[in-house]
Amino acid sequence: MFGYYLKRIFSAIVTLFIIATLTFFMMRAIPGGPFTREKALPDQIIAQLNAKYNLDDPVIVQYLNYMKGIATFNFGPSFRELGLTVNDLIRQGLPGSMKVGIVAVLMILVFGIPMGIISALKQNKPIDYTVMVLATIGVTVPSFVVATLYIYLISSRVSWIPITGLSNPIAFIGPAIALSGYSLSYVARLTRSSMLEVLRQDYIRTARANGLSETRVIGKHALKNALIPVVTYVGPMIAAILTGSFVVERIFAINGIGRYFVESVSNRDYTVIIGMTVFYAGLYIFMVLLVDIAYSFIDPRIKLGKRTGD
Amino acid sequence: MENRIPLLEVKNLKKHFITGVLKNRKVLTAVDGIDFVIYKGETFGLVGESGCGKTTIGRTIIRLYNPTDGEILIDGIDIAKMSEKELKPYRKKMQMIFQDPYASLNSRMTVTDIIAEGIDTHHLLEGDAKQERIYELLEKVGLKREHASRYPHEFSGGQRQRIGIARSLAVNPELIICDEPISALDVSIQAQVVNMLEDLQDEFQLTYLFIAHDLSMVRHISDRIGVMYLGKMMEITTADELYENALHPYTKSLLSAIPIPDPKSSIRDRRVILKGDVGSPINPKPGCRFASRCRYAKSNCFEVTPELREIKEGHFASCHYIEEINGI
Amino acid sequence: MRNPEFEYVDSSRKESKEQIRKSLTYWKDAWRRLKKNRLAMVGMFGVILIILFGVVGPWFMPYSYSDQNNNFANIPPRLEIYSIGNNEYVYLSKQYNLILVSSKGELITKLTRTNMDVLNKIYVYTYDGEDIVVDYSYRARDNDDGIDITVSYKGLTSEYPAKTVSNKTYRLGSDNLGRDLLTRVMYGARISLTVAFVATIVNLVIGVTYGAISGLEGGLVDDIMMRIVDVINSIPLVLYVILLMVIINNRGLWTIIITLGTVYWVGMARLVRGQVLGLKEQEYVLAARTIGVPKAKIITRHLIPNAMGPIIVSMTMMIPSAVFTESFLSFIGLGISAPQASWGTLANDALPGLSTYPYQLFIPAFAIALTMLSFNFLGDGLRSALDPRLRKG
Amino acid sequence: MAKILEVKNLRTTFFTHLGEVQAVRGISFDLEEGDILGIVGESGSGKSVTSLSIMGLVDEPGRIVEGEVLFEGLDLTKLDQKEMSNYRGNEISMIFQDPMTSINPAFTVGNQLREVIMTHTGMNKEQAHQRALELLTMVGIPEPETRIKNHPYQFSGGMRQRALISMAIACNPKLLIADEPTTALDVTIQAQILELMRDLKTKINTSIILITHDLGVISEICNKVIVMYGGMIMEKADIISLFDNPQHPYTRGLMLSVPRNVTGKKARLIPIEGSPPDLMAPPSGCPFSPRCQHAMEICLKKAAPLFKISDTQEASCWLHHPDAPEVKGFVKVAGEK
Amino acid sequence: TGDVEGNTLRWNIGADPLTIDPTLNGASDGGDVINQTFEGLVREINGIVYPGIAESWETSTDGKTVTFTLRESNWSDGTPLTAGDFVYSWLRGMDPSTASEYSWIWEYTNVVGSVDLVYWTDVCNNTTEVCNVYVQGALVGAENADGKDDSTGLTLAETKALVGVKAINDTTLEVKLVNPTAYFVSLMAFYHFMPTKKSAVEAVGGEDGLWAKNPNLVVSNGPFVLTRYVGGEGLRLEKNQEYWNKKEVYLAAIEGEFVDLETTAYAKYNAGEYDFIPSVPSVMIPTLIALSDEFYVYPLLGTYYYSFNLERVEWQNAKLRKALALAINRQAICDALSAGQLPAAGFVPPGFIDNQGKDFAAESGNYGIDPGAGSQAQAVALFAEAAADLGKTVAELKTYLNGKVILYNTSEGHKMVAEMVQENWKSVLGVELTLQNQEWAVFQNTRKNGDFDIARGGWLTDFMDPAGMLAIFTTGNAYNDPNYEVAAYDTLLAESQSTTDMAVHFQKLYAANDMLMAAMPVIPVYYYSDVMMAKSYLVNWGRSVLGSVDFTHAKLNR
Ligand SMILES: Nc1ncnc2c1ncn2[C@@H]1O[C@H](COP(=O)(O)OP(=O)(O)OP(=O)(O)O)[C@@H](O)[C@H]1O
Ligand SMILES: Nc1ncnc2c1ncn2[C@@H]1O[C@H](COP(=O)(O)OP(=O)(O)OP(=O)(O)O)[C@@H](O)[C@H]1O
Ligand SMILES: [Mg+2]
Ligand SMILES: [Mg+2]
Repeated sequence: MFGYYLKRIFSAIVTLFIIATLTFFMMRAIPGGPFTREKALPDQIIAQLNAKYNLDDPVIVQYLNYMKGIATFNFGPSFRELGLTVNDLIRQGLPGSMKVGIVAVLMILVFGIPMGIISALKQNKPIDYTVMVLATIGVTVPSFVVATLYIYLISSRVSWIPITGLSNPIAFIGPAIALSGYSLSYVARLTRSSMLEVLRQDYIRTARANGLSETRVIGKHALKNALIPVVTYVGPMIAAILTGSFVVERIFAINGIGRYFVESVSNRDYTVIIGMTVFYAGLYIFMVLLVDIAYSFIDPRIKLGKRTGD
Repeated sequence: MENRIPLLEVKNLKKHFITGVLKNRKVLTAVDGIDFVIYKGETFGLVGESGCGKTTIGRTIIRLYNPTDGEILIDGIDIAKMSEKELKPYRKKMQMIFQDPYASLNSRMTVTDIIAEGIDTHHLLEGDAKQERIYELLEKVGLKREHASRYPHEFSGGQRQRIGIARSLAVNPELIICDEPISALDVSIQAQVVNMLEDLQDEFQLTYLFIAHDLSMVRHISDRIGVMYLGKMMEITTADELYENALHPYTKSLLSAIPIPDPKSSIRDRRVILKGDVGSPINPKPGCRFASRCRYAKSNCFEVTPELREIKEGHFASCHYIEEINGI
Repeated sequence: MRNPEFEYVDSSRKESKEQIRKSLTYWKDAWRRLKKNRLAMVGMFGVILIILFGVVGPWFMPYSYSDQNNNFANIPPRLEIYSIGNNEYVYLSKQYNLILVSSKGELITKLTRTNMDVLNKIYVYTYDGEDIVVDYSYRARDNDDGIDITVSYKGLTSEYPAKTVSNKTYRLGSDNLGRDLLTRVMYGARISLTVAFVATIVNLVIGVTYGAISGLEGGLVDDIMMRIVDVINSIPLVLYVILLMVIINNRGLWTIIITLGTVYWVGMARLVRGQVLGLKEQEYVLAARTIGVPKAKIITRHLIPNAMGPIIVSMTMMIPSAVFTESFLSFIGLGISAPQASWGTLANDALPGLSTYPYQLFIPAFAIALTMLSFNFLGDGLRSALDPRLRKG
Repeated sequence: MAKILEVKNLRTTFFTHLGEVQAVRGISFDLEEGDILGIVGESGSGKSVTSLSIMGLVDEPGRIVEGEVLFEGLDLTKLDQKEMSNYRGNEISMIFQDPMTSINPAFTVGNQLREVIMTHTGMNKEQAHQRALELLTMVGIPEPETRIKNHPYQFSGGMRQRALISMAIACNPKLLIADEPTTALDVTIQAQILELMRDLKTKINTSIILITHDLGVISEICNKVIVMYGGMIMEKADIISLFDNPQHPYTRGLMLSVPRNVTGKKARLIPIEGSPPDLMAPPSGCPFSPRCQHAMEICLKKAAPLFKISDTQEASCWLHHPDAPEVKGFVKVAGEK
Repeated sequence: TGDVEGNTLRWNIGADPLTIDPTLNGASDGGDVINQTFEGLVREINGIVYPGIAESWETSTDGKTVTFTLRESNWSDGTPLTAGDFVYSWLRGMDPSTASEYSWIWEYTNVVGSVDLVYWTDVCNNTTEVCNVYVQGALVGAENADGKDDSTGLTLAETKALVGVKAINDTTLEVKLVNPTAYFVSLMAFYHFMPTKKSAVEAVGGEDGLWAKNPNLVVSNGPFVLTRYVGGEGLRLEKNQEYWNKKEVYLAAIEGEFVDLETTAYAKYNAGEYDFIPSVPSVMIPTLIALSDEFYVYPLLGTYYYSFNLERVEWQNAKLRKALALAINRQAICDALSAGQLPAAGFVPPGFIDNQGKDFAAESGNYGIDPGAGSQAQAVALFAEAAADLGKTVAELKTYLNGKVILYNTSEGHKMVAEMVQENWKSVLGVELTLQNQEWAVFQNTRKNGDFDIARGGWLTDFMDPAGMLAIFTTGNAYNDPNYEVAAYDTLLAESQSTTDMAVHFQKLYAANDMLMAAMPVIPVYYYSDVMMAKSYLVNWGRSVLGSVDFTHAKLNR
């Protein structure tokens, strides 16, 4: 078992290494640098800044130094945020993204899965159609529309919900809705079809033949099995949601890494973008591993290392 | 007997599957050193309990799996290690009929397309000639021309199995590996298919490797039968000899477990019901594979793997104490 | 006499039960099945309608997508008009422009504002040499009469709108530069549908092939191919897009095609790989292999057709995201250039004005949703039509 | 002997979007206490639907459209799902064909077994655990203490079927319906399971309905047999009469199509030509008529009633009608039942 | 603290400033905060320069020496603030190793030696190019790295010593200038020139300006002092009890937040969560103008314009450039933008006062540019003339220009202006140009490399002299995107700088402005404006004409 994890970790490191390398060189290949300003700086000033951050070394030297840093989890200083390192920024932005992300993930699970289940149980009934139409809209309407609409409604109708800030639990509603809309709909659809599939299985009939109540049949026997495809989707989704969304964080003024992710590209903040990318990719790979572990709990037949699907 | 020409010789065939990774890695010895010969024109039956490696043998011979070790001689040429390219001419010589008439036909292709696949791949015929050949094959397997443009799901299980047979006949094979071709069919349909297989054999001088677990059907169709247990061959002999005169204790208990469709039969009372289950092929211990369930087993059986020996002419068995048990 | 009921019947009568069906190719057959699916036909009708809307629609419009009339900026599709007597009406826009409107709802002209008395909340415009006084002070205080503004002209004062008419000049309203929204949405359809189409093709061609090869080959090849997918998936799109923008240094739809073509298929590749992993053990695939069918053919004839169901489902789900990805690319500077607009950019542009000019957002958003629904219905229908097992009759 | 189950004119139809599938078309039979009734018939002949109808487990879009299922005189078709679940797994239980798929892979065997016991007996977890161990021992699972903690995938097919049987008999049911319990198993395991069922009958005096398409299995343990075809009963008989003297061409065909294993030159098999009926558009008369060698005009028009051949045998074939032509071995009886 | 709570201003700052160290800062959001926490020699509010830390100042007759007399004042830690503190922080700003983004502004101060220090380099001779040349990874210019500047041959320390800033005593600060500089004193209100305290700047953990964000380290001298800073979220300022003029500071505290999206901030303002926001969504502006008495529009000293790429043949005809400039309906653009922008009739915006107290822009006149559509006829005529000059028919000139690209950087507003300009040219002149947008940094690069036909530009000045606007079009200036390189123009500007006579100074600038507008290397479109909202109970807040908000004397009359 341990060996298996070793292999996975090794492959993850190689992948991360490639990602970091590619990001590094892509970053250098695009025009502009970290000191591009609204009011362009004189060349001499840029030269001074470059010297300060060792950006005047040959690219390959910078690359090697940078990789050395990464190996020790030191992603270097931000070229933009004076005095802060990439690690500082992640530390600064992660809590905000995570807090909202966790609420969003919970919403997806707490609403998406039951919606899918109800829809499957009432297949072809009005409630099923309602849920499916909602889910279709949910995947169509992008988060920036949801977020903007929400802010508009809240600010004009509901005064007791704060528009931004995460001090009050109720303030999480907006960002969480905007962040979860798409995935919630997707999970509802996924749960529905997977549930329909499971309900056809022989062991469900066995459970009924054994006289178990319908609640038990659905809630215990069907659900656990129906969750497998859901878990497959949810794993990487969590990585994406926890690392935040630029749009949602900007609209709700959340201090999160989703913004850094995008802003660091426009700012050409080389180290930050690489750090963020590697951080996200690492989280993603970790979540995929978690999914595999979750599988072996949900369905013990599936052994680690023999994953079907991805 | 003497002038029979071997078509297929399997020598010390091994197929191991590797499951898990690194520390979790296990070797599953699905087929563990098997030898047998199939002669031109005969039907060789292969029986044994679920998981004993019958399908694996079939698929390894036809090179869906790469053998771990051993030789597969077709007309004396070893194909065990050939590349897919070198193998291509041999693909025509060997064909396979699968167990599940539902899973073995691509539901998105018409019968014509399914049968034509082999003809196309080997560029045997084109155009009208091809279509004619397809009609001919359909009629050979007892279907009608009209069926050619239909989809598999429009057929009953028996008919689908016929389509599968027509597909394999399309490339004029010499050897057909039938992996439980009738187990999924209704009793009343099984007979239709078996009769047809027999007719086709006569007409085209086909050789069959017939895998099954329905022992009475195997006896009916086979000339010789091999009995397998956990990746090992336990006994090989002619069909009648096996049923009349089984030597190996495993074969005996297998035969005695067959339910008899005769309520007045007295065999039932003499039946020896085998206890326990087939063991696991993962990391097998040395010794006779059957020892743990064998009522004659002695300590030796758990230590030394018995060889497949010719006990009588054309009758092979692998048991240390075969003579003792059978009083030979 | 023997009872005729008890005569044996000859075998021909017993068998003739099997119905003979005309031979159809797979595609004709699928089409036949598709036609029978009502919802799918609704979807298809919707798709055709939207395509016509984009292709033919602009011919019937008096405007082009770039025609501006800055005087008539931000006029909604429905107008509350106030009478100024003499069967003449005015409309006060949200920008406090006073527009002369015919009784049927045609926009005639923007009246010049001559005085802004912000303190008393009175704006004065001029028409025909006389002042029109708009008193909007009611907006700043509570009043029980429900008066919003009053409009006085030549001694006549209207306190309530004479009627609500629909905008005859711009059926769906105008945007911030006074361009006809309907025309822009029609032109937008061309771009967005092309993008949806391209995304679909890219997914089909690259994603499906990539996933199928990865799944079928398995082992190390699969491992490497999937790691590549992980890498593509992790590299930020913005970074990549900027790089591409610099490399291509040209614009237009085909840059979007290239962008989508290089990154937009990874999800599909994953999905197809998963499907293929299961399908490749199916006996019909094994059968094809024993025949010696080459891998490419196994993929095209066996694996892909049988994975079509999930492929279609996820493809329809990808359409809206492709449409919005396009708007993102255009925003960054890759793809179509202003004043052309796609649905995505129209929606994007309308967003800041959501509270004031909601129609500007809802119209493109509605078009996207409608397309999505149509494709969904059509996709569901296609999925079952492409599967002969589910055939009726 | 008391009748534990009476099925009267049961008719179950599936209303699919492609059309009505008349899976069971008006069948009636009784089951007496202590009997082992075999139901044979081809795939799709309605065996499973019959048993599911008895259990009240016919799924959407299927429905019992007519008939009664009297269990100890009580009509089960009138009960709602909740009331029915008090019977299921308790008084009546059922085991299914495929042990590989019929047991939930996600929970341990013990968990599932305890769940059934606790649902019906009100035992606490500890007691249920003890009972579960008892049951596993009873069905012959070695080392039940460790096995009870296993997940189904760790069980072989035979063991899973035993586990399923142990669930089914957990509450000493009066009626056990076994739907092809051994079809998926090897012969050696099949023999073990059949032995186990025979044991059960003597130990807990359960009445059993055993569904199969293997005449061999029927003859092993049943004392009465129903032969089904196309959703109808073709023949009802006690086991000896049926095998000695089958009175329906289908039963005969079935018996002939299995190989008779004689040494020496092999005779060709004698199949029943044709294929089973399409239940979406069943033949108007006798369902077997399109494949029947002896099909008569009336067979194509009208399904035959059950002709009572003897006290222990009834057959639904017009050949038993006095007007029918003579066929060797078929007994003519006057009148309809 | 209820009192403090009620007397706390809630302010949306906008984006999270990269730094609030006055010396390092280069952005307006940081400047806004610094304006509350620090104070320079002078403070400028609403265009009036008030004495700040300097009680008074004196300019020598040759205009080349300015002597400031500082008042007795303290740092927020209670220690006295001296002239030496100014010398320290200014030298720090100039020191290339500090790498301050705004150090280039010293070039405009004309302080003796400042340019040598700011651009001190021992790597290569050419100061306008980074010329570290590597061969196979090795630095070739290594022998140049001798610790001496490549143009002056002085070491860094020597260069520093030559800078003309001196603390005569604790309260006297003397500055030597190369040329008399009219705006020098007013420039001292700018954040870059505010003092910092050496011990705070060099405190452990305060590197890279972090000290200014750290309430435990920060030492400042303005009306407020930082007591909390949460990156990405907000900050808290409290009244500085050591501020010299604390009796005129009325707010107890300021709660600042970093919400950079206008719509969100506006929603919060409406919900009563803010008392002051620095911008509003532009769609709301007509409504706000009509209905709100909390809405403010101010002109900014800056101009939005399009540059012609004069290196390209097609733009070398001045008449053609002028034709294009006259064809634009600027009023319509300003209406569409609706944020109080004003149609630009010249490159220099209103707001600069000349030696006679007249507005420079108004005196310059409109160069034939009508704010609305009035000059379009003239444009058509000029276009025809240009065609004739170029030996083309009008139709040929049109096809010649069709498809030329208007380049702008990605943003809603830029897009809108470009669309309208494009439409104007199409409908008035029949020329159909193509629009192209680029991501910000890419755009900067493209424009700098001269890889465009017509590109948008904008310039906001940092000091109150028209030279700050006009100088960017001198030869070699980093912001001279059109590459307008005319020796006579350069001379005019140089002469305007080197005179002590204000009349001459302005005369030269007027001439330069006329010259520029005649050549029309850029098309001025509009003058920038600044909008903001402040609750009506917030009074006495001020604003620098350069854009920074000032809460020094603000009061909450709730
Ligand atoms: N692709 C594979 N990977 C790993 N193990 C396999 C694979 N195929 C077969 N096995 C294992 O090899 C053993 C032999 O399997 P095989 O299918 O040959 O048995 P069989 O005799 O055909 O059984 P059955 O009667 O059930 O068809 C089994 O334990 C099986 O689990
Ligand atoms: N859920 C369902 N929907 C539609 N038709 C069904 C459904 N379940 C069963 N049927 C149909 O009812 C008929 C009787 O099926 P049943 O399962 O009872 O057959 P069986 O005799 O048990 O066959 P087998 O031996 O294959 O188990 C079949 O034609 C089947 O297709
Ligand atoms: Mg097998
Ligand atoms: Mg069944």
